Amino acid sequence: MSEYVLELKGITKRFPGVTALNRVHFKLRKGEIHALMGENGAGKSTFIKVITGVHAPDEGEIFLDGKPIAFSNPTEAQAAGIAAIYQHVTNYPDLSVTENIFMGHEKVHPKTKRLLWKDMYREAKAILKQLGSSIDPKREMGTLSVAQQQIIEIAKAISTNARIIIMDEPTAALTARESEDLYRIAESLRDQGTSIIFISHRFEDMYRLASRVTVFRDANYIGSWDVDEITNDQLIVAMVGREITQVFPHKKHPIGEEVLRVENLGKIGYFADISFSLRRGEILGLTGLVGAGRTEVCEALFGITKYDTGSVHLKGQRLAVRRPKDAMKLGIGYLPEDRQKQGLILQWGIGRNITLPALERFSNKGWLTEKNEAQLARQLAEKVHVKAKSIFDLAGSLSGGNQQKVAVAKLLTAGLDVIILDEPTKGVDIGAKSAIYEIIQDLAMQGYGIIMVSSEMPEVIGMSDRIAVMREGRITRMLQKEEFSQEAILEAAMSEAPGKTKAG
Amino acid sequence: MKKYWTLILSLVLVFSILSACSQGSPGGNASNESGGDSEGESGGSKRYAFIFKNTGNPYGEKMMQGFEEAVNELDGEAILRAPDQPTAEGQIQIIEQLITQKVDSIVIAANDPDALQPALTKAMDAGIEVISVDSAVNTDSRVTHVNQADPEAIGRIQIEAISEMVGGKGQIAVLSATSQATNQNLWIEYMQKELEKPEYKDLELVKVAYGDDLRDKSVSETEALLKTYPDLKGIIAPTTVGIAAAGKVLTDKGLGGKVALTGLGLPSEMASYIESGVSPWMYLWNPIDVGYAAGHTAAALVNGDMEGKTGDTFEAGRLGQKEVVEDGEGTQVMLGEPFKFDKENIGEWKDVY
Amino acid sequence: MEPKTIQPYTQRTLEADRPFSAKQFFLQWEWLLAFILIGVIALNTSLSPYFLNISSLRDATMVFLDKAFIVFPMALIMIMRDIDISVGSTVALSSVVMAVAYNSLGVPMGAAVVICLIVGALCGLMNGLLIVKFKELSAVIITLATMILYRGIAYIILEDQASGSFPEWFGFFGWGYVYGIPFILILFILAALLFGLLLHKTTFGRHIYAIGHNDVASRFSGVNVDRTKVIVFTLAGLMAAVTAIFLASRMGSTRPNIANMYELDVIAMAALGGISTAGGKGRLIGTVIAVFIVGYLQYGLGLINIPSQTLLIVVGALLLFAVIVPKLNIPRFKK
Amino acid sequence: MAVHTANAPAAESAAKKESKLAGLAKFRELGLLAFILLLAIGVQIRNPSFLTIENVMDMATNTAILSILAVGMMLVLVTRGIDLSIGATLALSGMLVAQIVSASAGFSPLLAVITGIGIGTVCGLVIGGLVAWLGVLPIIATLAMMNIYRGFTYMASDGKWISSYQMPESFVGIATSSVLGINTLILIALFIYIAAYYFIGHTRTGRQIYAVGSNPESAKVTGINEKKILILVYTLMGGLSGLCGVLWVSKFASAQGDTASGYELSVIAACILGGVSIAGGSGKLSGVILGAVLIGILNNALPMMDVSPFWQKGIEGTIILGAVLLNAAVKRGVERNHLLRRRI
Repeated sequence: MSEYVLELKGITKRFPGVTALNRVHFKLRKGEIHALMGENGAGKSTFIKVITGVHAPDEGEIFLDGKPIAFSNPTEAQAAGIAAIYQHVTNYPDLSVTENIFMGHEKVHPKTKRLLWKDMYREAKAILKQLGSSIDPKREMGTLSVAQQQIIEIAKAISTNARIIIMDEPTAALTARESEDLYRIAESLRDQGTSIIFISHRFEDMYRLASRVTVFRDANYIGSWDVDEITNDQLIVAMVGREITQVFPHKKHPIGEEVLRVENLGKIGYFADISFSLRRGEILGLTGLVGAGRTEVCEALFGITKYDTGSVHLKGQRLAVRRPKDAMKLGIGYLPEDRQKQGLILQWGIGRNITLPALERFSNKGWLTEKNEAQLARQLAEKVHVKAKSIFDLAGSLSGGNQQKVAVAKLLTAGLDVIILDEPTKGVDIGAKSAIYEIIQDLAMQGYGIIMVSSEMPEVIGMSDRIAVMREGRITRMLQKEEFSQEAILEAAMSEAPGKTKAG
Repeated sequence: MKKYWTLILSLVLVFSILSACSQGSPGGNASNESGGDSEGESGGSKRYAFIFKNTGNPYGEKMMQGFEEAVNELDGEAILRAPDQPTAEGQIQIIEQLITQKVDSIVIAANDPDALQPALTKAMDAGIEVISVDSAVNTDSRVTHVNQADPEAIGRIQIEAISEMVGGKGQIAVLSATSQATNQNLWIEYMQKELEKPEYKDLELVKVAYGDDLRDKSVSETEALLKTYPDLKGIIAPTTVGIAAAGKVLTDKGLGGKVALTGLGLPSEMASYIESGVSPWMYLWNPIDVGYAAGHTAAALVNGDMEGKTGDTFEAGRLGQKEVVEDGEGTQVMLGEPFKFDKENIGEWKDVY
Repeated sequence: MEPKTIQPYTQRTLEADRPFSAKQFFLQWEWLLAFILIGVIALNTSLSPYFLNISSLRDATMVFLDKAFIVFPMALIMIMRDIDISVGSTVALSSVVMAVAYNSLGVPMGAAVVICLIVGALCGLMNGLLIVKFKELSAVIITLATMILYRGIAYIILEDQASGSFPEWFGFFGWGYVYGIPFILILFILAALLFGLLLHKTTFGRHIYAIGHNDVASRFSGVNVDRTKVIVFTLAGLMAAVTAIFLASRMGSTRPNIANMYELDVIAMAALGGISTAGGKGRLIGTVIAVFIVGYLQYGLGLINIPSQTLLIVVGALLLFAVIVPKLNIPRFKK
Repeated sequence: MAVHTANAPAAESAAKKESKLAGLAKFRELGLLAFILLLAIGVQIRNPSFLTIENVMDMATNTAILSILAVGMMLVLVTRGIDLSIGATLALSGMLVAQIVSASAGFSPLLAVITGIGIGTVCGLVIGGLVAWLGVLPIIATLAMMNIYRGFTYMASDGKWISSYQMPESFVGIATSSVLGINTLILIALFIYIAAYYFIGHTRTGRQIYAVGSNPESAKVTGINEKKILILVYTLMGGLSGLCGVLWVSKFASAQGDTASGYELSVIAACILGGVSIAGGSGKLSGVILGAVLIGILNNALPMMDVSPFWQKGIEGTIILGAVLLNAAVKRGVERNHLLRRRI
C-alpha cells in the first residue's frame, strides 16, 4: 500500500497549438487537504480534467493506491472514487436536487435497472442533513442560490462515496460566512478520511484549510510545500515567477462636486431605501455578502432592470433611465460582473468590442466609418494596456485580465461621468490585478465618479474613498476612510439592518 | 474517425444528387425514342406538355398516361409535369420553364382558375396552344377546355343517385375537397340547383363539409356529420380522398346500408366499399380517356386542324370525332356522361385506375 | 499590506490595420457558393439547350425571385439567433387584404399596394413586439402561433374566394421589364444592396451581429436589443408584403392559401447562404448567391423536365451538402 | 438573465416557503386541463352529441397518432432540438409498408408494424447521425431530410396510391380492431405513454435526455454520452414516426405520397401547448398528452359546433397564441408574488 492515495507522474497534455500540461507531478495523501494554486492558464483546469478522466494524458502515469490506472471517461474515475466539484456550469437547472446529486451514479434496481427514487430521496435528504442543510431534495436546482448549489455539488461528491474530492474554486462565488460553512464541511470530510484537492485564488482559503500546497505555472510543475513552511511572498513568487505584491496605487485624485445622487431607491424583492451620493474623482466601494443586492442596485442604475421606488439624479438632473443605452447617453457606464457572458462578445476582435457601446460616435448618421473606428479602438486599447498583437485578435483568445481591460476600454468610448465596476478583478490573476487597480485610479484622476462593487475586503479597503456596506437589500453602513477596517465592514454586512420592514 | 464519416456522408450526398438527376430525366421525358433532336422545332416531332395539379396523384398519373398514349400515336413528344404541392405558384414556375423550352402546346389541370392567367397568356403570346383539362382555367387563359363531363350532368346524376339510394327522402350532406376547389364548387352549385326541383322536395341538404382532400380531416369531418345529424341518410363526396375517407368511416362504424354514400372516386380507392355495399355505386369518368382526348385536342390545334372555335371538329383517335362546343364565353370539348361504377363492374376497373 | 513595487506598464502598440491575407480571402464560404453556382449553370447548360441564353436566364429570375425578398430579413433574423416561420402566412394575409381593399372596399390600387405593405409590416411588428415582451418564449413558439393565426385571418376575410381582376398596370410588378431587365430583378438587386449596406455598413447591422453572438453583452454595451429586434421583424413582415405584391401580380389574383410553406424555402436559402441559425454568422452576399443557386438549379432541372419529387431530393441534398462541407477540415472554408 | 441567477435568496430559511411555490409548477397542467374541460362544456352546450362515449372514443382514436408523435417530439425538444421531418418519415414508412403488404397478402400485421418501425428508425438514425456526429443544426438537418424523405416517398409510390382493396383485412384491422371495446390505436397510444413514462422517469437513459437538454456542458463532465443521447432521441422519434406511418395507412386504408404533409407543425404545436420548452431541459409527458388532446378536441369540436370552416384556422391560432401568452403571464405573476413575499 502506497503512502499516497493518488499520485501523478510526468503528466503531459497537448492540445492543438498549446501544451496545457508539461510533465507535471502531484501527490495526495489520505485525509489531506491539498491546495493547488497557480495563475489563470497555469494548467489547473486541464489537470483536474486529466484526473477525472475527461481528458486522457498524452504522457505520464496515474497511480491510485499505488496501482497504475487509466481513466477513459468520467464515469470510470467516479467509480474509482474520484469526484470533482467545478466552479460553475455543472448542474442541471431544470432537474431536481436529488437528480443533480445522483446524476451519473443513480441508484437502480439490480435487475430491472429501474431508478429507485424513494431510496434516492431518502439518501439525498440524509446527506444534506449531514451537511447541515434543509434543502428539499425534490426542489428544482435552478431555484437555488449559488451557495446552495455549491452545497448540492458537495452532496453529490459525498453520494459517490468519493475518497478524493476535487474542489475547483468553490469559494469564488461565496460570501465569507458561506465560505466558513464550506470550510467546516471540508474539514469534517477530511476527518472522515477523504482527501481533498482544493483549487483557489484566495490565499485565505489555503491558509485556513490546506496542509500542503502545490503550485503550477505556465503548464509546468513548480513545487510542493507544507503550508506552514512557505510564506505568502514565496508563494507569489512561485506562482507569478517574479516578485510582486498586491498593491493599491496611491495616486492623489482630487474629489470634485457631486455627480450622482441616489434617493430611496427600491425594487420589490431585491432592495429598498438605497440612498447615497457620489462625487467626481471619488471611488465609492460597495460591498456586502453576495446576494445582498449590490449587483441589483447597479443594474437598476444602469437601466438593465427597473426600480420601483425612489429617484436617481445625475449632475442635479433627475434621470429616467429605461435601458442601458439611455444610461450611457446620460453618462453612466457599467462594467458587468461576468465579462465572458455580459461584458464581451468573445467571438469578436478587441477593436469591435471596444467600439460597440458608442458606435454612433464614429459613424456618420448610422454609416460605419471603419478607419476611424479602428484608430479609436487602438488608442483606447493602448490606453488600458491590452496585451495583444492587433485589435483584430479575438476577445475570447485573451487572458482574463486582458479581457477585463478590454471591457474597461469599452467604457471609455462614451462621454461618461459615472462608472460602475462590478467585481472588476474577479477571476483575474495577480499580475493583471494591479494593472486594473492602476487603471481605476487613473479614471478617478480624470474626474470620473466610480462605484466599485467588490467582495474582496483588502481590495475595497485599499481602493475606496468611502465604503457602502449592504445587507439583505439595504445599505447598513456608510464608512468614511478613517473608519475602514475589515471588522467594521464585516459587522455591517452581517448585523441586523436598522428599520427593517416588510416590503410591498 | 469523424472526418471519415463526414467524407463518406458527403460522397453519398453527391451521389444521391447525381443519381437523382439521372433517374429523373427518363421519368420526366416520356418518349425519347421519337423525334431525335429535341431542338427540332419545325417539322419533326411536336412537343406537347401536360401539367397536372400535383405529383404523386394516381388520378393525374392516369390522365398523363392517356395523354402520352395520344401523343405517341401522333409521333409527338410528351412532357409530363406536376409541382410537388397543389399550388398555382408551382404551376406558374413550370409554365415558365415550358415557355423557355418552346413547347408547342401546354395542357393543364389547373390548381386555380384565375391565378394562371398571366402565365398562360404569356405562353399563348409565345405561340403555344394552351388547353385546360379536368379543372378549367378562365376562358381568357386558354384556347379551349377538355371537359371530362358536363358539370350540370355531374351535379344532376349525383342527386339522382342519392335520391334513389335513400328512397327520395331524408337528410343528405356533401363532403367536398378544399373550399377553393372550383370543380367541386361548380358541381355542388348544380346539385343545389337540382335539389330545387319538386321531385326532391323531401331531400334536405344539411351541410357542405370540407375535408381539404386530407385523410385525417376528411375522416373527422365525416364523423362530425354523422354525430351532428344523427338522421343523416346519405353523403355525396365528389372527391377521391373524401369519398374514400367517408367509405372508411361508414365501414368502421358499421353504418353500411344505413347511410348511403355516393360521389366521384377512383375505382381502385373505392373498390372495397363498393364491393361491401357501403357505397352502392359511384361515378367517375375514365381519366385515361380524358388525358387521351386532351392529347388529341392539343395535336389538332398545333397541327392547324382546327382553331378551337365553336363547331370545329377533329379526330380524337379511338374516341372518334369530337366537336368543340360552347362553354360560356369560351369553348370546350365534352367527353360525355360520367361512368357508373357498381358491384358488377368495379372488379374489372379497380386494377386499371 | 505595505505597497512595495508598482509594476510598470509594458508599453505596446497594437496593429490597427487588418493585413490582407489572400488565403483568408479565398477561403471564404462565398467563394465555394460561387463555384457551386457556376457548377449549377454549367450543369444546366450541358443538360438543356434552352438554358444558356440571355432571355432564359433573365426570365428565370422572374420565376424564383418573389420569395427571395424575404431571404434578406430572414438572414438578419437568423443572425440574431431567432427565426420567423410566419412569413408565408404574412404573405397570404397582406395580399388578401390588398385584394379585398381594392375589390370590395373600392380603394385605388396604388393605395391598396400601400395597405398591403402596411399590413405586412404590422404582422412583423406584432411578432417583434410579442418576442420582445415575452422573452421567456422563443421566436419559434410565437411565430408558430402567429403563422396559424395570420393565415386563419386570411381565410376569415376571403373564405374560399380568390380575389383578383387587378388593374392592368399591377401586372407590371411580376411581369414587367425595364430596358429589357425584369422589374423584379432590378428591385431584388436594389433590395440586396440596401440590406447589404444595412447589415455590413451601418451601426444597426453591427448591432445585429452583436445580438446574435451575445445578446446579454450587447444589452450591457448599450445596444437597444429590443428595438433592433422589433425593427428586424417588422422588416421581415414588410418584405413578406413585397413578396405578396409580386406573387399577386404574377397570379393576377390572390387566395388565402398562397405562399404555403414559403418559410421553409426561405430558411433553407438563408442557411445555404452561410447564415447559421446558431447566430452571429453569415454575410448577405452568400444569401444572394444561394438564392440564385437554388433558383437556377430548380429552373434548369425544370427545363429538362425532371419530376418534382427528384427536385425535392436535390434541394434537400444540396442543403445538407452546404452545411456539411464547412465541417470538413480539409479545405477550411470560413462560414 | 442576470436577475434570474441572482434572485434566489442566500438564506436557506426561504427554502421552505419556496418549495410550496414549486408545487405551483403543476399549475400549468391543471390550467390546461381546466381549459380543456371548459371547452368541452362549451361545445357540449352547442352540440349534445359531443360528450357521448362514441364521440369521445372517436376523438381519442383520431388523437392517438398525434399524441404518439408528440411524445417523441417532446424528447427531441427537450434536447434543444426540433424535428421537421416526421411527416415525411411517416409517409415514407407508411408507403413502403403498404406496398409490402399489398404485394404479399400473407404478411402478418405484427410484422408490418415492426417493418414500419424499422424504416422509421433508419430514417431517424440518419438524422441523429447528422445532428450528433456532424453537428448539423437540427432544424437544418431535419428540413433537408424532410425534402429527401418526401422525395423518396413519391419515387417509391411512382405516383400511385395503395388503396384499401389492395390491403389485406388483417392489416386494415390494426387500426380498426378493438380490445374490450377500446380501439387498438388508443391501446397502442396508452402503451406508448406508459413506456415513455417509465423510460423518462425511471431509467437512467431517460433522465440523461433531460440532463443533456438542461446543461449539455455538464452532461459531458458527468460522463453522459451526449452524442449517444442525441442519436437515441432522433432514432426514437423516427421509430415512432415509422410506427405512426403504419397506423396511419391502416386507419385510413390508403397510402398516398403526400400523407401527413405539414403534420409536424401540429405535433410541435401540441408540445408547445403542453409546456415543453424549446430551450430544452423541461417538458412533461402529462402536459404533452394534454396538449395533443386539446388539438384533437379542437379538430373535432370545431366541425361539430358548425363553425365555418374558414374560421377554424383563425380560432386555432388564437387559442395557441392565447394559451402560450397566458401561461407566460401566469408564470410572471407567480414570480412576482414570490418576490413580494421576500423580506427586505
